[in-house]
Amino acid sequence: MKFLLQRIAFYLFTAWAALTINFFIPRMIPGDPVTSLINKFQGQMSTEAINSLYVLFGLDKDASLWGQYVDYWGQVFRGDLGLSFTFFPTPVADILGQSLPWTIALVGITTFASFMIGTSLGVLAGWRRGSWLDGLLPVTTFLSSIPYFWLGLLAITLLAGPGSIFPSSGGYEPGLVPSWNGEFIGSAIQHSLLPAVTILISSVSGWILSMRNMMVTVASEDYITVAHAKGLPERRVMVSYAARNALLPNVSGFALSLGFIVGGTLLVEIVFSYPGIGYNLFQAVGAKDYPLMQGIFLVITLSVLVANLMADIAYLLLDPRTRKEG
Amino acid sequence: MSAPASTITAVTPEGPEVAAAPAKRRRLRFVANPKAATGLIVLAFFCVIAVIGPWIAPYDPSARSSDLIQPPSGKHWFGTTHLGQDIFSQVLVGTRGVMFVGLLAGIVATALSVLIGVSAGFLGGAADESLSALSNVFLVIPALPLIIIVASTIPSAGDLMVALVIGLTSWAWGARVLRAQTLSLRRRDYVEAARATGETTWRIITAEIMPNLTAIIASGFVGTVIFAVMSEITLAFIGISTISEWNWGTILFWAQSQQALAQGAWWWFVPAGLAIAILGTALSLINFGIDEFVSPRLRSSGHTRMRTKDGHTVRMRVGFTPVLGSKEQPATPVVRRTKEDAA
Amino acid sequence: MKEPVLEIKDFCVDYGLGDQGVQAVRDVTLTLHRGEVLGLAGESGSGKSTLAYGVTRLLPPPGVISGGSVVYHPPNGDSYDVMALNDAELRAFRWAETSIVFQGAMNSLNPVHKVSTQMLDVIRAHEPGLTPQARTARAQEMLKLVGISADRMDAYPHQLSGGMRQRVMIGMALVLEPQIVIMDEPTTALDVVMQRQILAQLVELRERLGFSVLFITHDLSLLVEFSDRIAIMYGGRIVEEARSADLYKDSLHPYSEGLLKSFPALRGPRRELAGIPGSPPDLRGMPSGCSFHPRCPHAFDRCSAEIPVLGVPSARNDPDRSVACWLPGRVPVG
Amino acid sequence: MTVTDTEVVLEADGLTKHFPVRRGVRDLLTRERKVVHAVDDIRLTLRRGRVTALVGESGSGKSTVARLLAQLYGRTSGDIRLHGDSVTVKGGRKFRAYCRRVQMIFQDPFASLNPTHTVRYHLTRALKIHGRSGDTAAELEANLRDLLLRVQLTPPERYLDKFPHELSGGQRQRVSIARALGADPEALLADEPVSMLDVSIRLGVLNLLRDLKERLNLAILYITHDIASARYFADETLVMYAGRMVEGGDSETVTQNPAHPYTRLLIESAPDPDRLDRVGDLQPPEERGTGEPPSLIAPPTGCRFHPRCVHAMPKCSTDLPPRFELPANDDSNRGHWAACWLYEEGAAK
Amino acid sequence: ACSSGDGNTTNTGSGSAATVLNIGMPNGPQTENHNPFLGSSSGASLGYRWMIFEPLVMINGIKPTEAGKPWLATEWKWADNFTKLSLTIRDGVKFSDGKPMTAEDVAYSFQLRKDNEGLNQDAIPYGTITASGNKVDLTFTRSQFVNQNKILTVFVVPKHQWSTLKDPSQDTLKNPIGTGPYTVKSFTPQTTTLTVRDSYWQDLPKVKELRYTSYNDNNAQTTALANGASEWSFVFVPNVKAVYQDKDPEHHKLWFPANLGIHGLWINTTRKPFDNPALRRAMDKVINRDDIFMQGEAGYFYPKVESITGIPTPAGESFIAPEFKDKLHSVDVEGAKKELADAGFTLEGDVLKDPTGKPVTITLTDPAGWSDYITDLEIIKDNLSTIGIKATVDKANQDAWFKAFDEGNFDAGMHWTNGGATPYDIYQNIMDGKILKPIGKGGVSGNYGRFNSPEATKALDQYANATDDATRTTALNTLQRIMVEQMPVVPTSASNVGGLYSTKNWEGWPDEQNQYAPAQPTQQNALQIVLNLKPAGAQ
Ligand SMILES: Nc1ncnc2c1ncn2[C@@H]1O[C@H](COP(=O)(O)OP(=O)(O)OP(=O)(O)O)[C@@H](O)[C@H]1O
Ligand SMILES: Nc1ncnc2c1ncn2[C@@H]1O[C@H](COP(=O)(O)OP(=O)(O)OP(=O)(O)O)[C@@H](O)[C@H]1O
Ligand SMILES: [Mg+2]
Ligand SMILES: [Mg+2]
Repeated sequence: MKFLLQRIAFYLFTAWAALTINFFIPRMIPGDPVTSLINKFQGQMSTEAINSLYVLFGLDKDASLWGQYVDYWGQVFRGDLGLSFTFFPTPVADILGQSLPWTIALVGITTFASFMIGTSLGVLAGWRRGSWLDGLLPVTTFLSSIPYFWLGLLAITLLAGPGSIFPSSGGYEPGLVPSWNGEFIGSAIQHSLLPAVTILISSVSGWILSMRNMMVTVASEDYITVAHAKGLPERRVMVSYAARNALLPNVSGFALSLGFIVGGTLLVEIVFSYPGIGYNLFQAVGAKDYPLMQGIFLVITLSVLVANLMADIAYLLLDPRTRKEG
Repeated sequence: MSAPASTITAVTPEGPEVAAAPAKRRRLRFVANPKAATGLIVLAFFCVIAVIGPWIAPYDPSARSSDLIQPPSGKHWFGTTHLGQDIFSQVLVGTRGVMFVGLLAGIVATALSVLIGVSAGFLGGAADESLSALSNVFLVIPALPLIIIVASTIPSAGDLMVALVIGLTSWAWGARVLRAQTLSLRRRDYVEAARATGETTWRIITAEIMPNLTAIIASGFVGTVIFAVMSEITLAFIGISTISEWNWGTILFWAQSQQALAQGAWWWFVPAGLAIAILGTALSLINFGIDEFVSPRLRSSGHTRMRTKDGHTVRMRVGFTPVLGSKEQPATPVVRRTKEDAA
Repeated sequence: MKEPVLEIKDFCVDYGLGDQGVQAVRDVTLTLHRGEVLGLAGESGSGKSTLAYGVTRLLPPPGVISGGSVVYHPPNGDSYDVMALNDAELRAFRWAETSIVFQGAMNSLNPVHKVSTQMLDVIRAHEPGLTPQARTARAQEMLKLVGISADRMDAYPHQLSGGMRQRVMIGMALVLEPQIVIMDEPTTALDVVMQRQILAQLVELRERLGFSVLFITHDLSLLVEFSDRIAIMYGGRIVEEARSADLYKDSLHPYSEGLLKSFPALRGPRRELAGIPGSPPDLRGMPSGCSFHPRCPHAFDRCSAEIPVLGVPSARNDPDRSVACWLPGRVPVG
Repeated sequence: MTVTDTEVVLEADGLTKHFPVRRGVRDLLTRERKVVHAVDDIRLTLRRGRVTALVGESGSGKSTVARLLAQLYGRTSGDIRLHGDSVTVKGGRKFRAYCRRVQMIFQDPFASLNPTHTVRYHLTRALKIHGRSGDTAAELEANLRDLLLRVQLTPPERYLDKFPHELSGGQRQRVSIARALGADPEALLADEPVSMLDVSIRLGVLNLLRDLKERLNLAILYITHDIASARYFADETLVMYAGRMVEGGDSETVTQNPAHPYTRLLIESAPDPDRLDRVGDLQPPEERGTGEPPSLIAPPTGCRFHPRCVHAMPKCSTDLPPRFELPANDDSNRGHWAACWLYEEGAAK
Repeated sequence: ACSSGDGNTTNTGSGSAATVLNIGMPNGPQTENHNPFLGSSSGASLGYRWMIFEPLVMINGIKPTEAGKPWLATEWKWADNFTKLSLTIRDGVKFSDGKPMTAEDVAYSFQLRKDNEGLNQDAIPYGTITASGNKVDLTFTRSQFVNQNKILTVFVVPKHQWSTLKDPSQDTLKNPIGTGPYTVKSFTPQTTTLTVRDSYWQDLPKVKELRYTSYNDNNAQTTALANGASEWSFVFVPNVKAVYQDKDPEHHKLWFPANLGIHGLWINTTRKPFDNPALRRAMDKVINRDDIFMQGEAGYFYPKVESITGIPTPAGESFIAPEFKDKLHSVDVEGAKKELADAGFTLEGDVLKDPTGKPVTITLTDPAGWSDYITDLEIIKDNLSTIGIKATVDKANQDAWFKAFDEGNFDAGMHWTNGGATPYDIYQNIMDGKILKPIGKGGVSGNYGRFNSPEATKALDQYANATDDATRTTALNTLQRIMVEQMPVVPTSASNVGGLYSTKNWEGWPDEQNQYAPAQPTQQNALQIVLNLKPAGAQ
C-alpha cells in the first residue's frame, strides 16, 4: 500500500513535468500554423488569406506565456484540449476520440500478441537451448534491425496490390461507415492484417531475446535445480518455476511498450495510411498545430504513466517480495 | 517500441558476475565471441566506408546524368534515380552521415547517461531523487515524436544537430540502468574498502566504479547507436530533418517521394534499407556479445551440444545430466517400482 | 547388519568435454548404509557438491557423468542403477527415494510461490492419487514435525527467517519419506544456535523415519559430532573414510590430519594448530600421482608418481576404514 | 596475560548507531520515526599489541561497530577517541589522517578487491594516498615488495601484476591486509577476515595477523562469529547480542567460564568434536523460544536476551542490565564482566 | 482502398451503368467539418463543399478572362470603376432543406464575410450590402477590378441556418444546407459520401453518389488511382506514365492546364552580384525548363511557363504584350555568356567571376521535404554550372526556410506566386514596392526578393485602379517589360488546376479539346464537371 502511494506521488510529479514540457516544446517551434498552412497550399492560397487566418485561429491576440500556461492547466483539468488548427475548428478531443480506438486496436493488440508470442518463443528457446529455436534468433534479429517503414513499404509492394487479400492502406473499406456489424469489423480486420504482421515481425525479436536471456539466467537458479530434484514434470518446472520468474523483469518492459503504443505508431500509420493517432501527430507537427500536438502528447504521456502504474501493480501482484503485509 | 527491445534488462540483475567479469585480460575474450566478432567486422567495414566512401564513389552522388531510373548495371551498380544520379555512390557517400550521427549521438547519450546515472546512484539522497525524476520524465516522453518535434524546430539542422538532438533525448534508459547498477556497486566491499583506504569520492567513482560499468556502458552505447541510426534515417525518410548531405535516409526519402516501388525501381529502395538492416544487425550482434561476456550464464549457453572424444554428441540439459558411455547394459537390471506398486 | 542403500562405484564427473573438460570427481567409490549419517568433508572445490549433484544427475551444464554407477537398493524390491534411468524413471526416483537439501534455503525456494504451493507440488507430482485435503494434511504434518506452525503454510519464502526457510526445506525433503536425504551444507549460512537446533531436529526425525543422510560440509568438527562415518575428499577423490571417532582420534591420511589440526577447539587444552601449507589444487593442472603430494609434509618419490588407491590400510586391519596414501602402513592390504 | 597495561590506541564509549528505516509516504502522516537499533551503547578499548575479539551471531552489529570505528558510518551518539582525543571526521583530509592510523580489513576477500585492478594498483594507491610511496619509482617498487613480503606473499614479483581473480582466497585476503598495512596504521579493524576462507587457509591468515600484532605492535579488533577462533587468537573477547555487548573479558575466561546466558548458549551450540560421546543425542541447548534473534526495529525492553533466556527474571524484561564485574579468581580473569542481572550484587546465582 | 474489381463500388462488374463516382485526395484522415469557409474543413480539403454550396457565377479557372456562367446570380453589373456591384439573384432555387434561396441569403453571405475578418479570406473591402427583391447591391471602398472574380464566385449560405450559429468561424457545421445538387449522406474520417438531392434548379446530375476518400499520402492515393479505386484526384505522381497511365492506357487520363500563377526561382535582388539584372537574365537563359518539367514535374504536374514574360499560357495568352508575343524561353548558353561578358563578368575556365573578380556562387534553398522543388533546384544547379556559377542546394528546414524567405535571408530558391484572374496577382506578388520590407524584417507577403522598382510599383497601382482598359494594358505591358529586363524571379512552371481521372465508368471530363473547366476536384468548377458526367458507354 505504502509502495503504491509512493508510486502515485512519483507519477503525479512525472505527469506534471512531462505535461509542462509538452506545453513548452510546441511553443519553442519557430513558424506558426498559418505559415505552415500557406506552405501546405503552395500557391493555392493567396497571401491575403494570411491575416484572416490569424484572426480565425485566434493568434492575433498576444497572451503571456505564463498566462497561456495557466490556461493550459485549466484546460487540462476541464478535459478541454482546445481546437485543432489543422482541422479547425474541430476540438482536439474529438480528433483524439476518432483516432485513438484505431491505434489502440491495431497496435495494442499487436503489441500484446508480439509480447505473448515473443515471450513464449523466448521461454522455449531459453529452456531448450541448442534446439532449432536458437537458429531463429539471428533471423529475428535481422528482421528487427530493418527500419520499420522499409519493411512496411516492402510488404505493401510485395503482398498488397490488385488481387491480394491485403489492402495497402486505410483502416477499413472506403465506403463503409464504422459500426459494429460484421462487414465493417471484417473489413477492419482485413485492413489491419498487414500492418499487424509487420509490427509483429519487427518487434517480436526483442521479446524473444530478453525472455530467452532471462530464462537462461533463471534456469541456473537453485530453485530450478530443486524443482528438478523434486521430480516435478518438466513442463511444470518450465512454466511455473522458470518462466514465471523469468517473466517478472519483462513485465516492466511490456508496460513501457504498452505506453509507447500511442507514440510508437507513427511510422506504421504513415506507411499503412492507418487512421490512428500517430498519423495525427505527424500531421500536427507538419502544421504546427500545437493544440493537437499537446493533446496527443497528453494522451501519450498519460498512457505511458498509466501503463507504468499498471506494471507496478502487476509486479506487486506477481512478485510477492514487493508485497508488504499490513 | 524501441526501448524495451533492448536486452539491457538481462544484464542488470546479475550480481557478482558483473563484478567478476570485466577484468582487463578477459576483455580480449570478448572479441573471441563469434557473435561479437562478426558484428565488429561488419561495423569496421561500415566505418571504413564512412571514411573512404566519398573517395571511392564512382560518381558524384548528386550529379545528374541522362540515365534516368536505370536498373543496376555494370555502369551503375545499384542503378540510378529519377535524376540519373548513381545510387551506389549515394549509398557509399551516405554512410558517413549515418555513422557520424549514430556514433556522435551514442557518445552524447552515453556520456549523459553515465553522468546522470552514476551520479544519481552514487550520491544518493536528494540528488538521486531529482536525477531519477529527471530521467523518468525523459523516459515517459516518447523519444521519436520528441525528436521529430525538436528536429523540426531547429533551423538548418545538419548532421551535427540531429545527432545532438537524438543524443540529448535518448539517454534516460541508460541512466536508469546505470543508476541501478551503481547503486549495487556502491555497496560493494571494494568500494567501501577504497573509501577506508582514503580515496577521494571523485577517484572512487572514476577508478573503482566506472571500470566495472564498462560492459553496461558499452552495451548502452551500442543500443543508442542503433536507436540513433534508426531515428536519423526515419527523420530523413519522413522529410523532417534537413540533411543537405547524403545519407541512407535521404536516399529512401527520395525513393519514397518518387514512389520508387510503384515505379518498379526496387534498386532505389533496397540497397539503403539493406545497409541499415545489416548495420543494425551488426550492432545487435555486438550487444549480444557484450551480454554474453557480462553474464557467464549466457556465455556458456552458446554451446549446449558437446562432442566427446570418441565423437558422440551430448546435449546438455538443465536438470538431467547426461551420462556418458552408459548406453550398454546397466550393471544391475532396472525394475522400477513406484510407490503405488509397493503399496 | 549394515545394509547398503546407495552404492556409488567408480563415479566420475567432468565439467565440459574434450579439451576444455575438467574432471571434478574422480573414481569415487562410496557406500551409504541404511539409517546412517555419512559425512563428506573436504575443502572448497574438492568436489563434494559435484558428487552429490552427480548422484542425482542434477549437475548443471556443462557437467557430465563420465563413468561409474550409482546403485540404489530400495527397501523392498530390486536394486537399480540411477545412471541408467530414463527421464520419467529419474523423475519418479527423485525426491520419492532421494531428496536433497541445498545450502542456501533462500535460493532453494522459489520466491514467487507460497511455501504450501511448493510443498504440495511435490506431493501432487509423485502421488497424484491423493486428494487435495490429504495432501494439505500431509504437508501440514511435515511442517509441524520441523517446528513450523500450520498458519505459516501460506507464507512466501521472503516472509520467513533463514532458519525457518531451512526447516521448510528439510520438511519438504522428508515429505515423501525418502530413503536417502542428501544435505549439502544445509546449515553453513545459519548461526550456531540455529544450526544446532536444526540438526537436533534432524537427528530426531531420522530416528522416527529411518532415512539415511549424506551430509556434506567443510566444518569437520560439526561432522565429527554429528555423523556416524566420515569420508574426506581432496581434489575430487575420497582420500580417507572411517567412523567419525576413529577419524578424529586417529586419522591416517596426512590431509585429514592437517584438516583436524586446522580448527581450534573450543574446550579442553589449547592444541597446537598447524594448518596445511600451500593452496588447494587447480582442476586443470592436477598434480601427478597423489594430488595432495605438493602440500604433504611426508611426501616421497612414489607420491608424485602413482595415484594411491583407496583401500583398507595394512596397519589397521579394520574393514570400516580405508585410506588412499602411499605412506608405510597405509597402503592397502594385498 | 593481563588485559590492561599497554597503551590505548582507540577507544569507543557509548557508541550507538541507529539506521533509519526507509520512510514511506504513509509514515509522513504518523509521527514516529522507525530506526534499526543496530548498535547501542558500545564501550571498547583497543590497545597496542593486543587483539580484541568481538563475537556474536550474524546481525548482532559487529560489522557496524567496525565501520563506526573506521568512521565509514557517522555515529548516532557516543564517542570515539584516538589516543585519548575525540574524533569525528566525515571526509577530506581529516578523514585521511584518521584512516592512516586506523585501517579496516573487510569480511570478504572475494569482494573487497576491485576485479578491474591489479594487486599493484591496489597497493600503490594505498601507499600514495598516505604519502608512503617514496619519491622515485624504485622506492615505490621497494615499498611494494616490502608490503607483500610482510604479508608473506613471496616472491612479490609473482603477485604484483595479478588480478584478484587470479589469486586464491587466502592470497586475496593477504593483499587486503597488505593494503591496510600500506597506511602503516596503529589499529587494524579486521571484520571477519577469515569467514569466507577455507579451513586450511584460515589458519595462515590468522597466524599472519598474530605475527603482525607482535612484530608491528598493532592494535587489532578481530571480529568473528567463530568463538573458538577468538579463544585461540585474541587476548580479550567481547560478546555482542542484538546490538549490545553482553559479556567481555579475557578470552580464555570468557570461553571456558561463560557468565552470560547468551554466551553460554553460544558456546554450548558450537560444534565440538570432543563431545564425541554424545553422538546421536544432540540435546538442543537450553533456550526458550524459536532460537531467533529479536527484531532490531523494536528491540525487547530490558535485557535484549530475556525472551530467550531460561533464567529470565521479571526485572530482565524491564531494566537494562549494566555491566557487572565478576569476581576474579586469579590474575588471568581480572576484568571479566557480564551485563546480566544474575550477577547483580546479592542476586541468587 | 482496395484491389480493383472486388465489388467495392457499385460501378464495376455486370455492365450496369455507373451510379457512384469515387474521388480521392491524399490529405489524411479527416474530421467531420463541413464548414465551407474553412480551408481546414474536410469539405474544403476534399473539395465536396462545392457540391453543396454554389457560387453566384461560375468562372472557368483556366479562362479567367472569359465571362462567367450565370449560376445563382443571373446578372451582375459593375459600376463606378469597380466599386459598385449589383446582382440579380436567380429565382426558384431551393436550399436542400426545402427553403427557397432569396436575395436576403445572398446579402447575408456577403455580410458574414464583412463581419468576420476570419472568413474574409480575400480581404475584400466591403462597403454597404443591401438586398431588395431579387437584387443585391454591394459597394466597395476601392476599385475591385483585380478582385472581381473573387467576389463573383462567392458561395451562398442560408441565412436561416447561419444566423443561428454562435460563431460561424468556429462551427463545424455538422448539417450543411446549401443549394447544390448533393447532400452529405455519411461521414467517416476516411470517406465522406454525398448523395444526390431529389430536386435541383438545373437537371439532376447522373452521378447518384459521390464518395470522397482521403488517403494518407501521395503513395496511397497513387496506388488507388492506379488500381481504379479512385477515379478522380489531384496528386503528384512521379513517372506518371508508368505508374498511372500505363495501368489502363485506355481510361487513365490526366489533364493539367495552367492557371494564372507561377512557380519560379526567386532571387534575392539585394545580394551582390545578383543585384545585377544581366546576371539574372543570363541565369534565365540557361535554365532548362524541359528538364524541370519532365524530371521535376513528372512531365505533367506544373506546366512549363513558355512565355518569357512569365505569364502562363493558354490562360494568360491574351495579356501578353505584342513585343513579347512570340518570345519563348529556350536554353541559350551562348546568349547568356554574351550577356554576362557585356556586363563585365568573366568566365575563367569553368568559374564565372563577377566584375570585381570574385567567383559567382549561389546557394539554392528549399525545404527538404518538397521533393519537386528540390529536384528543380538540382536541375537548376546543373544548368547554372554551364555558365560557371557554382551552385549548392541547401535542403532547409521548412520553418527556417519560410523565415529566411520572409526576412530576405536567402540567395535563391523555388517559390510560388499568388494567382488570380489576371497576371496582376503574379506581378504584384513579385515586384510590388508597397510590400517591400528591408532585409531582416519579416511579415512580408510577397516580394521576397526585395525587388525595388518604383516604376513597377507605379504600374501595379495604375493597373489596379485604372478606369479604362487602355491604361490597364499599358500598365501590364510595362510590368511585362520590367519582368523580362529585370528578371527578379526566373519563372519555371505555371500553377495548375488539373486532375487525374478515369474514363472507365464516367465520361464527359474536361480535357484539351473541351476546356470547359479545370480538372481539379477541389476547385469550384468541379461541380460543373460532375454535372457534365455521364455513365461510360451509355448514350
Ligand atoms: N560449471 C562448472 N564448470 C567448470 N568447473 C566447475 C563447474 N562447477 C564446479 N566446477 C569445479 O568443480 C570442482 C568441484 O566443485 P564443487 O562445487 O563440487 O566443490 P565443493 O566441494 O562442493 O566446494 P564448496 O565447499 O565450495 O561447495 C571445483 O574445483 C569447481 O571449480
Ligand atoms: N546500512 C544499513 N541500513 C540499515 N540497517 C543496517 C545497515 N547496515 C546494517 N544494518 C542492520 O544492522 C544490524 C547489524 O548489522 P551488522 O552488519 O553490523 O551485523 P554483523 O554482526 O556484522 O553480521 P554478520 O555476522 O552477518 O556480518 C543488522 O540487523 C542489519 O540489518
Ligand atoms: Mg559445494
Ligand atoms: Mg558483518
